[in-house]
Amino acid sequence: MAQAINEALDIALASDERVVVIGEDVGTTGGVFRVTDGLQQRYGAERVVDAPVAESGIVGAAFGMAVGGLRPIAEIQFLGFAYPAYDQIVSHVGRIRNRSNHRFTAPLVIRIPFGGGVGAAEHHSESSEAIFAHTPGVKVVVPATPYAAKGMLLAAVDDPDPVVFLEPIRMYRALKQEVPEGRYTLPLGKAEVVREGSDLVIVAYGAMVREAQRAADVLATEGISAGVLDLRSLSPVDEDAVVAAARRSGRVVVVTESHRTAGMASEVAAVVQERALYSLLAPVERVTGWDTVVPLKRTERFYVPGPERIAHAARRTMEG
Amino acid sequence: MAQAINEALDIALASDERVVVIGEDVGTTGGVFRVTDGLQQRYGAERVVDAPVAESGIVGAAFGMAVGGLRPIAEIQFLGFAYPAYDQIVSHVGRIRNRSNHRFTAPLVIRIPFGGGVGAAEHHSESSEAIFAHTPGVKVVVPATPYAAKGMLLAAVDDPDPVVFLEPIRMYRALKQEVPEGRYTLPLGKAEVVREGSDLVIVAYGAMVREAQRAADVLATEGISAGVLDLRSLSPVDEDAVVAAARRSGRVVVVTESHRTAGMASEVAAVVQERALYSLLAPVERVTGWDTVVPLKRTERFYVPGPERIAHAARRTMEG
Amino acid sequence: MEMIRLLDVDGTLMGDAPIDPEETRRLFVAMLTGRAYDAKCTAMQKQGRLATYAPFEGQEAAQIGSAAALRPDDWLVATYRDAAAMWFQGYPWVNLLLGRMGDERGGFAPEGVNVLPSSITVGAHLIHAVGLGWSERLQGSDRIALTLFGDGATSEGDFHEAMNFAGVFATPTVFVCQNNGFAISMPVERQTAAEHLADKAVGYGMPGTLVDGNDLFAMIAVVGDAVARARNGEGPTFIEAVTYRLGPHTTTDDAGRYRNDEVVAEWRRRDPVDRVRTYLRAADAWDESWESEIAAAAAAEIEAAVAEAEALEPLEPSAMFDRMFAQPTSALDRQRSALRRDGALDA
Amino acid sequence: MEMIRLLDVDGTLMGDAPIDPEETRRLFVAMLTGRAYDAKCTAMQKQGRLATYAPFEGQEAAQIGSAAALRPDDWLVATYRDAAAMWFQGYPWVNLLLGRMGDERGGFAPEGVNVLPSSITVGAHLIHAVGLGWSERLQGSDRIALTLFGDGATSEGDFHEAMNFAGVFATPTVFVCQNNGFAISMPVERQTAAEHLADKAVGYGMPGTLVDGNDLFAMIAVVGDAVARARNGEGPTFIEAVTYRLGPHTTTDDAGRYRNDEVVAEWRRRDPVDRVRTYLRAADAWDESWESEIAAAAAAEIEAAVAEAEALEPLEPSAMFDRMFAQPTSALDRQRSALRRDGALDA
Ligand SMILES: Cc1ncc(C[n+]2csc(CCOP(=O)(O)OP(=O)(O)O)c2C)c(N)n1
Ligand SMILES: Cc1ncc(C[n+]2csc(CCOP(=O)(O)OP(=O)(O)O)c2C)c(N)n1
Ligand SMILES: [Mg+2]
Ligand SMILES: [Mg+2]
Repeated sequence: MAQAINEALDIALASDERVVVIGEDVGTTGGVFRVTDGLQQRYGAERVVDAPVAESGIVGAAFGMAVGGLRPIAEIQFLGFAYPAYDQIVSHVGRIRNRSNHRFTAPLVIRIPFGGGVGAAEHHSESSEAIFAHTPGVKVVVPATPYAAKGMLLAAVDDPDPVVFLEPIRMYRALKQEVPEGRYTLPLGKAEVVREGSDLVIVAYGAMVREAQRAADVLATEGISAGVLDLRSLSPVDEDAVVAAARRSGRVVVVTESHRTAGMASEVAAVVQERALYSLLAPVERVTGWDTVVPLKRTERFYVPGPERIAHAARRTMEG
Repeated sequence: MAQAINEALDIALASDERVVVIGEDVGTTGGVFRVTDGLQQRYGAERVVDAPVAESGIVGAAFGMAVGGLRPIAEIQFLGFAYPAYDQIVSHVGRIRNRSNHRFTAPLVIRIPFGGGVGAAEHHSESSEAIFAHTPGVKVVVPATPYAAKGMLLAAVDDPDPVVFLEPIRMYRALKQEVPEGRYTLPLGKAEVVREGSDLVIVAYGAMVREAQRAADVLATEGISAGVLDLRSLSPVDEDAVVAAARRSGRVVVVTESHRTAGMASEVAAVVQERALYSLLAPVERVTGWDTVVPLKRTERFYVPGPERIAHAARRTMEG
Repeated sequence: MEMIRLLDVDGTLMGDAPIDPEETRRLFVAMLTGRAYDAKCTAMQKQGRLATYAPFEGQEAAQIGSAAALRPDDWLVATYRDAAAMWFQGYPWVNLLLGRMGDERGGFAPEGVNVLPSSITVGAHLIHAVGLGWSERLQGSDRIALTLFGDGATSEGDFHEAMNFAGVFATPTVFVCQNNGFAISMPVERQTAAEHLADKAVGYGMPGTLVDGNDLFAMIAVVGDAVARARNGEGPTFIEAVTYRLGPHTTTDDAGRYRNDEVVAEWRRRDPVDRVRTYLRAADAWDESWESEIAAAAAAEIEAAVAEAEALEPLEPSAMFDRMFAQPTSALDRQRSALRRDGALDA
Repeated sequence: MEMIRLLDVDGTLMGDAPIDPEETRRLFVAMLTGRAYDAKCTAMQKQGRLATYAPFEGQEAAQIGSAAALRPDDWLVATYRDAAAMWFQGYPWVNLLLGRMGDERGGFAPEGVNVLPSSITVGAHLIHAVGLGWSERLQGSDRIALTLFGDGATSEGDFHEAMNFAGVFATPTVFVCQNNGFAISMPVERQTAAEHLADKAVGYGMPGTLVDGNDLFAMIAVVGDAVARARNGEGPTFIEAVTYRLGPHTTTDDAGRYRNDEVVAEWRRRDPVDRVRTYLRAADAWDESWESEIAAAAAAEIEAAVAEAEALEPLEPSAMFDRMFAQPTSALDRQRSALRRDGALDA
């Protein structure tokens, strides 16, 4: 996926003079995940900008650039370090259009690697995307595959409004997938059915989509047909797709590694019961990270959902 | 309520040397809402500290004081200005116990006025409590009455862990209620049944409790018996109380002025369908603020839920 | 550090005037017009016709002096207290009034006016001016961005990050801090241990200037130099304009709780408008009748704006959903229907 | 601004030594022990026995010199790269190792050791040191708080707010910035337009000192003075210790991408440990056999800590719920049951 994102950034920089990349270590080193590798060499330090360690400054400056007519793509090194920039995002990035009644807009993209499963140090496994989904005025999307990453990032750059683009760290080097050459875009705000299933649907996004598919494989061996819906967009949630999937089977498992309380799983469960209550054969099962700090390497696997936990929840819905 | 909170602060300062109050304009002027009125005069500028305009600094310094053995009560002037302090809260205040495996703790209280309905300027009507409820390691509570405010604040000061104490701005001068003299505490983490009802239950908190009661009055005139449950605690949510209320009537309306997506209403709906699905006679109705910036004075009333919107949702559950 | 002053408190000129009498008269009119707006708003707020209002009386020279140094197409990024500067840079009175009335339509500045709606979050907007100036440079324009903020803003982390970025990337940004003595109730002496706010500039490798903010001429000279530096690609400048907020923090503030009247009276003697009047009179460029003329014109201008704002058709509630994105999201469309269905019931 | 140096690069003493040979030998041992730990961790990480590791080779004088100026009960608030300083102030090697192994039990410093677990968020911890020192003063103690951070941290807004609070409230805080040349790949020259990071102090009304961070004596003298000022209630001090990170940012970093070996080689010639050795040798307080002795002892000490850490019984997964609050909330108890029920399935 890192490669696909790099391609998207390359295409964006090449095709639009207004595109600027800014973040910590994005230039000389090509980013701590090498996602911006080679871009500064190709497009120069004026357009691929190494910024001081100041997240609020990075987002705030990118915001100003966007209002001024550029198309900045800001990178925050890890989601755990995005909090200092949260005020800029909630108070200004997501509001300038409203505040100026459309006179000024902030078409910027904020790229943020997120999520656990790699045994990283504290703050490096955050999955607090619900906070951004709860923030008015910004779209929040999460690719699960290289293909989606490239198409969604190019769509995000084209979008006339701010987009928070969350990149699952675990998937950067996972999934060697053929990605179409050149430019293509995928619609923002739409979920994707990645697997059909008649007994139940597993709703997931980001790195959890792969876990959901693994769970579906396990379930298949038991004769349980589980579909998988990749949300792709957390704000807005593609309610129609979620509700349609829920109605089809009447059983829903929603998976996220974010904390449980007021997380994305709660939103999906709320939507399903709101619009598909009478089709439900069992409660929507929330498989989530816990309301704890993400544990460090030695016990992290007890926090991040995996196939068995998902399958177990799925089996419960079958009993319902 | 402002008076009740002032009393609680007075009692806390008087009874415990370790209690310190710090915030913007909390001293000389007694706070923009006069909640800390007279305290600096009584306890001195060393214990009731006027801080520079720096929210991260206020919370970070209070955090250090708490780790150092004090019992700081930090005030953020408005919830809309708490975002610069969010990194300190999520990255340190809520984590030091986990990070140090209980060696260090941060028993501080962060008081924050919040909510709309008073036609305030931008940023002064925020209701983003879900973000704090989604934050591990901090308890989040909201009083709806002067009585609750005093007892819960004193409990928060006694609590060995950090508490975010949200004060509904609309209620500061509303409800002239007799409050017991002297010290008393109310348990944190417990919801309160404020009105019994056999047909449905309205779950609310903060200023919305009063709106829920008004809605219940309206419904009563139509022969609909609506109970009202005051959540009081957003983290943790008193699930047992919510589920019990849901089971009793099978109909639930949950009210919040926070944004809809991934907000507190979604959490309550998710819990209800999870644990009381088979008792539900209708979908849990979410009556919320919208996923927009809180509108300014001229159209704010179309954003903040009121009795009629709540009653209307309640009637829908009766049809279900 | 020495404070730059060109017009003495008693109005006598020290050194050369940076502008001629004609231009001085034009700016005098502007200051008077700003003051008329300020008085009107305070009055309207008392009548309940405006929400909370933040008066700028006493800061007219700092604001008009800053805006006067700009080119019409330069960016201005200012606060809730900077109506005079915003207006002088092209932001109409009616827009400013609508904002105060709680009507989002006020936020729409006319095309070509590069003034952001006033920023309420203390400190956060400085970096916006950095990004705006930066974007102009990358687009090959020589527009610059000037940001106005208060003494209180210098305590925020965002002040630091904005100053540092401006220094590191040498952006065409002019930072004008109106040190008006207070952040609500906090006197500036208790906001920092530094002798002057201007002392902070060296930590960012940029020039820091201390100027009498109640001296129109000094403001024009100092801000003018900073704007020229920025436009010539010589980078940012930090300016501490020492002034004083004669009124309360806002119409809901009781300044009596944290300052005594003698100090206020002393500052009234340093009034920025009186100072220019005295100068003009001495230069035979002022007389009673002219002032009453322009005062009447100013009053009429403000009244017209008020009438226009109050005559505007009601704001469509569902516009709140349209203001969020170029195209409302599916979530917002659903919520709009919900509002249609029952949201208006409480209205 | 002039850089304070007492031991020249070649080890010759300029001026008076702040400590006697015996104490110098003790600190030399400490620096060697730190270096042994550093080498061991880098090796273990390659073997997959540790998660990412952040080497501090080259910064031993800055870290030991800072910690040596503290009283055993003073507070130390440091970063992921400051293991040597933390250990010297009483934080056991085994705790530091456990943290790197991804085991939260490492965070529990022994009672009486006032060292916070290392802070990973750049810049955020400085204000904690301000609050800690402040709390000591309010409790009538003369303990002070010293915080270590890097050049990169000076770009964060939290640096600014911490420095400002320390200045305004004159807290007993010592700010020691280890300017090791880089914030990951960002050279310090591109992090600020100021000539020196120490230039930032004046903006906060506190003394700022520039010191050779590879000079143990200079560190002890300069930090010692700052600690004394803090303890005497004279307020905070900012110290820029100029040093160099000889290793990569972390074990996953490829420093070759952003710096060339000549510069690194040049800095190796300014090695802080060699400098003290040369000095001791000249003072007849060093010989080959003694160094091999202490080197062996250091190695043994580290090996023992590694053995202890690796021998620790497995970490109970459900402890994650217990670590959040004094008493787990109802939500955490429910989640613990869910983990019991099926959470372990993927383990
Ligand atoms: C981030 C933030 N914190 C707190 C506030 C509340 N507040 C509004 S104005 C103000 C004081 C600002 O003082 P200063 O910067 O000197 O500007 P002035 O009001 O004097 O023009 C404060 C604390 C705010 N608007 N934003
Ligand atoms: C708030 C925050 N932003 C970004 C990071 C990622 N990061 C880790 S270390 C580092 C560089 C810090 O440089 P410096 O302060 O000089 O310390 P050094 O690593 O050189 O010791 C960065 C950007 C972080 N840990 N925290
Ligand atoms: Mg001010
Ligand atoms: Mg460094």
